[in-house]
Amino acid sequence: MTTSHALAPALGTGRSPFASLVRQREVPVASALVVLVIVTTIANPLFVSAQGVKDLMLNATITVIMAVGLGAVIITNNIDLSVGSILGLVAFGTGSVFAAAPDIPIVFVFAIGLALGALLGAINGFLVTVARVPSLVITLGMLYIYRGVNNAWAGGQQYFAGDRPAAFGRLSVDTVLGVPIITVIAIVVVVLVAVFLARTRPGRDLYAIGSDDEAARLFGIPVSKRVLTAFVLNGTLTGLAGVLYASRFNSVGATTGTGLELDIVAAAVVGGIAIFGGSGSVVGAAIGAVLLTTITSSLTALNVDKFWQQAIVGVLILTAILVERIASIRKARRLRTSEATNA
Amino acid sequence: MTIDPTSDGPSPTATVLELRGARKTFGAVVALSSGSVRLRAGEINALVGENGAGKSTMVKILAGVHQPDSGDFLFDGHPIVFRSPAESKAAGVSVIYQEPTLFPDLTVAENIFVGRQPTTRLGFIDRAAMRADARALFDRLGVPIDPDRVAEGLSIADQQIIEIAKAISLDAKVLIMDEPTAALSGVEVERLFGVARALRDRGSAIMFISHRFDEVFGLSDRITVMRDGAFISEHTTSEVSTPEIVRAMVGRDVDQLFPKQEARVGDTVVRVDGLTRAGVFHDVSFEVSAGEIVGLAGLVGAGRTEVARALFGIDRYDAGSVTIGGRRLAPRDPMASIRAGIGFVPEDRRKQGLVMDMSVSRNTTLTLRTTLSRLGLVSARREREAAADWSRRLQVKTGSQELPVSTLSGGNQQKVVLAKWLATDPTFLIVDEPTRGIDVGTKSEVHRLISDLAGRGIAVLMISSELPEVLGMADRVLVMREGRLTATFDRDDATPETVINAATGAEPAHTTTTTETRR
Amino acid sequence: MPEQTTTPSAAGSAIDPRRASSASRDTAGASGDRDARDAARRDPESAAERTLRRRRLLTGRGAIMIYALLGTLLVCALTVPRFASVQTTGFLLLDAIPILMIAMPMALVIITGEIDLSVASTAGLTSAAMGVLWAAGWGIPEIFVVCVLIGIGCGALNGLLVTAIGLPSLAVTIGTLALYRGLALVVIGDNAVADFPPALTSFFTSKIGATGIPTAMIGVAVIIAFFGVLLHFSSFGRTLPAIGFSKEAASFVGVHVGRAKFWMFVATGVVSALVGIYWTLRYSSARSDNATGIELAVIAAVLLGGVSIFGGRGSIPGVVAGVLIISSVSYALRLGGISDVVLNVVTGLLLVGSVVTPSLIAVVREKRRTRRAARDVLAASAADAA
Amino acid sequence: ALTAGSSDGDATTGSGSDGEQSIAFVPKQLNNPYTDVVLGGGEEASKSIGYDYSVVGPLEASASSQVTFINTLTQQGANVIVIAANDPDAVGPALQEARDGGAKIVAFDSDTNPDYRDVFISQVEAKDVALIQIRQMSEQIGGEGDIAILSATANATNQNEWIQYIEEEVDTNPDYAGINIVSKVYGDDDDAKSFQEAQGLLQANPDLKGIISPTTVGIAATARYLSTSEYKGEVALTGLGLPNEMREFVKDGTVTAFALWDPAQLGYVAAYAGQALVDGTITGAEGDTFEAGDLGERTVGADGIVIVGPPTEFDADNIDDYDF
Ligand SMILES: Nc1ncnc2c1ncn2[C@@H]1O[C@H](COP(=O)(O)OP(=O)(O)OP(=O)(O)O)[C@@H](O)[C@H]1O
Ligand SMILES: Nc1ncnc2c1ncn2[C@@H]1O[C@H](COP(=O)(O)OP(=O)(O)OP(=O)(O)O)[C@@H](O)[C@H]1O
Ligand SMILES: [Mg+2]
Ligand SMILES: [Mg+2]
Repeated sequence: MTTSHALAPALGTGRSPFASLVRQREVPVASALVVLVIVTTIANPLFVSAQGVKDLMLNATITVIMAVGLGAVIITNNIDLSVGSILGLVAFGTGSVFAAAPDIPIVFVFAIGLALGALLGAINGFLVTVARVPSLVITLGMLYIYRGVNNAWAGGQQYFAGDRPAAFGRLSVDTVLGVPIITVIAIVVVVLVAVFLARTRPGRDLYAIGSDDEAARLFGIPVSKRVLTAFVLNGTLTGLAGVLYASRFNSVGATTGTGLELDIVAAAVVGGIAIFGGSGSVVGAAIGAVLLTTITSSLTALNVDKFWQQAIVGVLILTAILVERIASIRKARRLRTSEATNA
Repeated sequence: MTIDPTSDGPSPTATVLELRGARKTFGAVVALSSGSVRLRAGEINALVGENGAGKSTMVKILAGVHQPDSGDFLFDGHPIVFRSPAESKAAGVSVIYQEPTLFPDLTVAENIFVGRQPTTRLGFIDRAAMRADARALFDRLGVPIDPDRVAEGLSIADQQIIEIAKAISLDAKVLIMDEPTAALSGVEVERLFGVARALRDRGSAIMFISHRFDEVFGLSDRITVMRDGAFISEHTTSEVSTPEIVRAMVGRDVDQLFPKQEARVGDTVVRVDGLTRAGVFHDVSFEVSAGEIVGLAGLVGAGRTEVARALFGIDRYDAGSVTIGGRRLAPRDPMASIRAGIGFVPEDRRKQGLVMDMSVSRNTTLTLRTTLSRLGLVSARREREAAADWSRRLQVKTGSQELPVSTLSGGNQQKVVLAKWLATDPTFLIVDEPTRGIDVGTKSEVHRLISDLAGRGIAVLMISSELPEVLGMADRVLVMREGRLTATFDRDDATPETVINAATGAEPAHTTTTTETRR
Repeated sequence: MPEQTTTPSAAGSAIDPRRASSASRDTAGASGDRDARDAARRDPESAAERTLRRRRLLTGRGAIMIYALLGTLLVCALTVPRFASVQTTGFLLLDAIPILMIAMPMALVIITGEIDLSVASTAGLTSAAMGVLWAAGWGIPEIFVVCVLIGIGCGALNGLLVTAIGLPSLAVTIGTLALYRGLALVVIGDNAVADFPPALTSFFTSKIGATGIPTAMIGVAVIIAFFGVLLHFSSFGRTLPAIGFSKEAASFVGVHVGRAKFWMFVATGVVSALVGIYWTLRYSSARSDNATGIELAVIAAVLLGGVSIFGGRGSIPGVVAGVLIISSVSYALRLGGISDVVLNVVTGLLLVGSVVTPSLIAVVREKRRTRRAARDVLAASAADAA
Repeated sequence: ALTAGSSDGDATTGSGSDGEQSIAFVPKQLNNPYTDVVLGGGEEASKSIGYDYSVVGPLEASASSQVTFINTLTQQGANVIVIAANDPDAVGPALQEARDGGAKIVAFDSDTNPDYRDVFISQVEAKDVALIQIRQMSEQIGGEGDIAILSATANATNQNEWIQYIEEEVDTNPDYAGINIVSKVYGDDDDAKSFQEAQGLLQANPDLKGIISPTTVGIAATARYLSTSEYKGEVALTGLGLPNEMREFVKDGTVTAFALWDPAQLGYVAAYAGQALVDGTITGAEGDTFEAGDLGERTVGADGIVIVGPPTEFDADNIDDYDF
C-alpha cells in the first residue's frame, strides 16, 4: 500500500549531481552573495580590487567564525545569545594577557582565548542541560552576566593595538595567496566544523537532537552530552573570534562585542539554518555571515544612502526566512503528493 | 491453560529478560500496578491486553525510558534497572516504540543508523556504505524505500517499516515490538513475520504486541495477557484459544461491557458529502441521525481522524461539503462548528483535549467561555458553578476543581473532556477513541454516557480502533480503508469478520456482497 | 442488554445536556432574586475548595513575585540612603515606564508561545516619525494618530508573517528588529527633533501632586489594567494560555489561534508605538536610536515575572512585579553609587536564578526519586534472584 | 603639568557627605579613553578645591541613557553636575530638575541646550578646531582633491558644529577651492564600526585623497585601517586624536599631523568653574571671571561659554613630548 515505490525520480532525490547540488540549502544564499558581488562590481569595479576583496574577507572573518559556532548550537534547537559578551570578554582577556606578558608566544594567547571561550560556553551548556531550562532564557541571562563581568574587569581600561606585539596585529594584515591569515583560520574552522557535523557520528547526533530531542533520547543518543558539546564548541569558536578581534581592531575594552548576538543569529538564519533546529549547515551559516557583512560594504560601495542600509539588511533577513519557508512547504507538498500517488 | 509466570514454561529455553510485579505511576495515574513478563531466548512472546492495559508502559520500562517504582527486574538472571534507553541498547535490547520516533529532518538511511553509522578507515561516516546497508535491510523486508529521502512526510506505514529496519539491524539479543503491524498491510506483515521468525531461530528473545488475534496466534510461541496494569496470565500459544484469551483480557463477557440502549433514530442531523483532502482521504460521504451512534472503524492510519478533523474545521478539505441541521457548515472554522452544535472529543487527550496546566474548572468551561461572560468578561462565580455542575453530573473524581487537570487519572481526564463538550449542548458529538487508555471501570461509564446521549437524541459519530467497542455501541458501522469509505454495516450485519475484511481489504468479494457504501 | 449494567435513571438525567444548558442559561439570564437565591443555594464551592483556591492564589508564582518585590523594596529602603523617598518613586517609575508598558503585551505574546524582538525598533520608528511630522508642522493629535497607526502596521506585519505564513516569530522579529530600526533611520536620518511644546514634554515628566508618582503612570495603569483584565478575566484571555500550551487543544475548542496571535502582535506594536511617543516626549528628543536595545530588558523582566518561555503560563501581576524588581534594584544600585556594571550582573543573576532554581530542584528531586526506586528494585530483584 | 594618569572611569561612590561639597562628572560614556583623560583633570582639580569627586554615567552613549544618572545625582543632592551631553535636549528636563534642587550645571566637551546649564567649558573656539583640521588636510593633500569626514555619532553636538565650520570654510575660502567633501560617515565612536566605515569610504570613493576624523576613536580606527592597507601613505588622515593612541601611526607614516587640546585641562577647568558657580564668584553671565587653579584666570564669554585654550598640533617632531 503506502510504501514508496520508485519514488526517487519523482522526488528528485536521484543521484544526478546537478539536481542534488541545486537542492542544497546553501544555494539560495550563495547565489544571493554572487549576485550582490556582481552587481556591486559592475557599479564600482574597485569592489573586487585586491584591497577590496581583502577587506571583504577580513570583515567577514570574525562573523563567519561566530556564525559557524552558533550554527552548531541552533542545529540542536538551542540558542546562545551571550556570544557578543563572550567575544568581549575574550578580546579584553587577550589584551590583558599581552599587557601582563608582552613576550608571551602568540600560540599561548590563542590557547588561553580558546580555553576561556570554551569555559564560558560550557557554563551556558551546563545550565541548559543540567537544569533543563530553555537556552533562550539562560543565555539571555548570561549575556548580562558576562557583560557585567567584562565591565567590572575592564572598567575604563582599554588596550590598544599598539600594546600588542606587531606580529599579532599582522595576522589580520598579512596574506597567504591574497587571503589574510585570519581568514585562512576562519576557512579552516568552517571546513573542520562542517566535516564534524556532516561526517562524524557525534556531529550527526546534533542534527538528530535538533530534529526531535525526545526521539533522540529514546534512541539512546546522549542528548545532554551532545548539547553541551555544541555549547562548548560555540564558546571555543567565539573565543577564537575574540582573539582575532583583538588582532584586527584597535581597541578592546568593556563594551567590545556589545549587541553582536542578533547579527550572528541573523547570519545563521540567513544561511539556511532552521531556527528550530535539525537542518541547515555551517557552510550555509558561513555564507550567510559573508552575505551580511558584504551587503554593508556593498551598499557603501554603491553609495546607497547609509540610512537605508539597516532597513535593507532587515528585508534581507525576512526574505531569507521566507524563501526557506516556501521551499520547505513545496518540499512537504511534493513529498505528500508523491506518497499519495504511490499509495 | 494458565501458567504461573514464575514457574518454568514448557520449553526449557533460557530466560533473558524478566520483569515481575512492576509498578509505575504518573502522578495520580497508575499505568502499571503489577506488570510481569518473561522473555526467553529463541521464543516469541506476544503481549496482549486492552487499550490502556499498560503494555507500552512495560515496554518503556524494559527499554529504560521509565524506571519502575517497584518490582523485580532481571536480565540474564542478574538484577538490573535500565536508567536510560542508551543503557538498554548497550545491553542488547532493541525496541520499536508504539509511536514512530523518527527524525523528520534526517534521511531514511540516517534514521536507521544514527549513532552507529558505518565509518571509513579515517573515522568519517561512509555515506555510500550506510546507503547500501539501508538498502540491504529494506530488501530483507521486501520494501523499496529510498534511503536518501528525508523522513518527513513519510506515511505511517513507511515510518513503521523504518522503525522495524532500525530495530532488526541491531541484531539484538532482545527485540521488543510495540504494535509494529498497526499500520501495515498483509504482505508487509508477512515479511516482518518472516524476519522475526528468522531472528528467533537464531536465538533472539522477541516480544510482540498486537491487537490482532490472527497475528498473535500466527506468530507467537507464548501469549502474555495483561489487564488494568497487571499481569493476568501466560499461555502457550498452541494450547489456548481466542475466546480464552479474550476472556482473560476483558475479565468478563464482552456483551456486558457495552450497555447499549435502544435508540429512537430520528431525522438526519449531519450530512457529509464527497469530502476529500488530497492524499489523505477521498470522497467520504455519510449521514448521522438524531439518536444514532455511528461507529467509524478502520486500521490506524486509515484516515478516520482526518475526516473528523476536516468535518469539524480543524483541517482544510479540498472538496465536498458538510451540512448540519440543513445548513452548510463553513470550512476551517471550529468556532462555527461549535455554534452549529458540534462537539468533538479528540483522540489525544493530553495534547488536544485538555490544557494540562489549567485547573479542572477552567478546562471544563473552556468551551463555555463566551456563554459565561458578559461584555467579554467571564464571571468567575458562574464559571465555578458550571464546572462544578458538570463535574458532578459526570462524576469526575478530583480533589478539587482548582487542581490542574494533569493530576487526574486518565478516565477522569476523559470525563472532563466529555463534560466540556456536553456543556455546549451539542446536537452532534464526535468522539475519537473515547476510551483509549482508560481503566475498565471508567470505560463502561463512558460507554454508558455516550449511549445515554444518543438516547436523548444526540447524533454521535464514534471513531474507535476497538472492534468490540464499535460493534457493541454502534447502530451503524462505517469502515474506512486507505482514506476511503469501504463499507457500511447495519448493527446486525456488523461482525468482527466483516468489519476487519472491509478495513484490511482482505476479502473484497465478501464485503461487496454484504454492503453498499451509502452516498 | 443485561439489566444491572444499564444506568440508573438518576445518573442518566444528571447528564441531560438540555437540562444542564437550561440551568446555565438560567444563571446566564438577566437578574431576579430567584437567581441570587439559586446561586446562593447552588454555589457549589465548599469552604475547603475556597481555602484551596485562596491558598493557590497566595502561593502562585505571581504572588511570590509580589513578595519578592516587597522584600526588595524593604531591603533597598533600609540599606540605601534616600531610597525611601517620594523622589525615588518618581524617577524610578519614569525609568520603568517603557519596560513596564511593553512587558504587558509581551507577556501575552510569550504566553501564546511566540516572542517579539522588534518592540524597541517599533518605538524607535514611531519616535522618528513623530519628529519628522512635528518638524513638518503637523498637529500633535494627528501625529499621535499616525504613531498608533505605525504601531498597528509594525505589529500587523509581524503578526502576518508569523500567523499567515507560519514563520517562527524569533526569526521574523529579528528581521523586523533590523527593518524597523532601519526605517527609523530612513525617516529621520541623523537629525534630532527637540522642539516639542514644553507644555507637552513637561507633562510627561510631571508628578501627581506630592505623591511623586509620574502623571503618565495613570495611562500606564490603564494599560496594565487592560492587559490584566484581558488575560485573567476575559473570555479571550482564557484562550491564550491554551494556545501556548497546545495549539491543537486551543483550536479544538474553537479558538482562532492565528487570529488571536495576530492581535497580540498588533497589541504589542501599538504599545511599542505608545512607548515611542512617551520616550520622545519624556526626553523631548525624537531620534532614530531612541529605545535601542530595550527588547532584551523587557523579555528579561517578563521571564523574571514568571512567564514561561514555552508559553502557556504567566500572570500580569507577576510581570509587573518582575519589571519593578529590576527597576528598583537598578535604581537603588545607582543611588548607592554602584556602577551599572554590577547592575548587568544582578539582572542576569536574577533571570538565571529565577528559572534555574525551581527547575534544578525539580530535576534533582526527580533524579533522587528514580534513583531510589531503581535501587529498591535492584535490591528486591537481587533478593529474589538469590 | 596637567597630565592624567590612567584613572579608571569607574564610578566612585560620592554621596556628598555632610558639609562637604560634591561634584559629579557625567561623561558621554564610561570606558572611553579620551573621557578618561578628561576625567583625570577633573579629579585633580576636584581634589585641590576639596570637593567630593565622583563619576557616573552610562555604558553606552545613547541620547537618553544619561538622564537616569542625572536623576540619581539630583536625589543625592550633588552640588555640581558636570556633563558632556550625548544629546543637547534629551538631558534638558532632568538637568532642570537638578537645578531646581540647587545643583549647578557645568557642561563640558559637548554642550547641552544653553537653557539647561550655567556654563559650557569648551575645548577651544569651535571654529579654531575646524580651521586647524581643514588647514592640515589641505597641506597634506596639496590643496586639492576629494576628502571625506568620519565622525562620531550623527547627533554629536560638537562634532556637528566643527563639521559645519569645515564645510563653510571649504565653500567660502578660495584657498580650498580645489577641495571637495564627497562623503560624511559616522563610526558612532565604536572602534569596529569606525574601522569599517573608513574602509567603506575608500572603496566607495576611489579618488579619495584624505579623511578628516574629528573624534579620537574615529581617527585611531581609521589610522589602523590605513596602516594595514595599501592606502597607507596614499590617503592623508587628520583630525582630533590622543597622542598616545596615534604615536604608532605618526611614526609609521600613516599620519603626518593631527590636533587636539589637552583634554585634562577641560576637566580641570570644569571643576573650577563648578566651584566658582557654587561660591557665587560667577553666574554664567558674559564677562564673569574665575581662577582656574594652575591654569590661571578664565573669562566667561558669550552664551556662557568658557574657552580652555588653543589646540595643539602634533606631528613626528613633537609627539613624544606629550603623554596623554
Ligand atoms: N507519561 C504518562 N503520563 C500519564 N499517564 C500515562 C503516561 N503514559 C501512560 N499513561 C497512562 O498509563 C496507562 C497505560 O498506558 P499504556 O500506553 O501503557 O497502555 P497500552 O496497553 O500500551 O495501550 P494501547 O493498546 O492503547 O497502546 C494509560 O491510562 C495511560 O493514559
Ligand atoms: N499533515 C499530514 N500530511 C500528510 N499526511 C498526513 C497528515 N496527517 C495525517 N496524514 C496521513 O493521513 C493518514 C491517516 O492518519 P491517521 O493515522 O490519523 O488516521 P486514523 O484513521 O485517524 O488513525 P487512528 O485514529 O487510528 O490513529 C495517514 O496515512 C497519515 O500518514
Ligand atoms: Mg501501547
Ligand atoms: Mg485517529
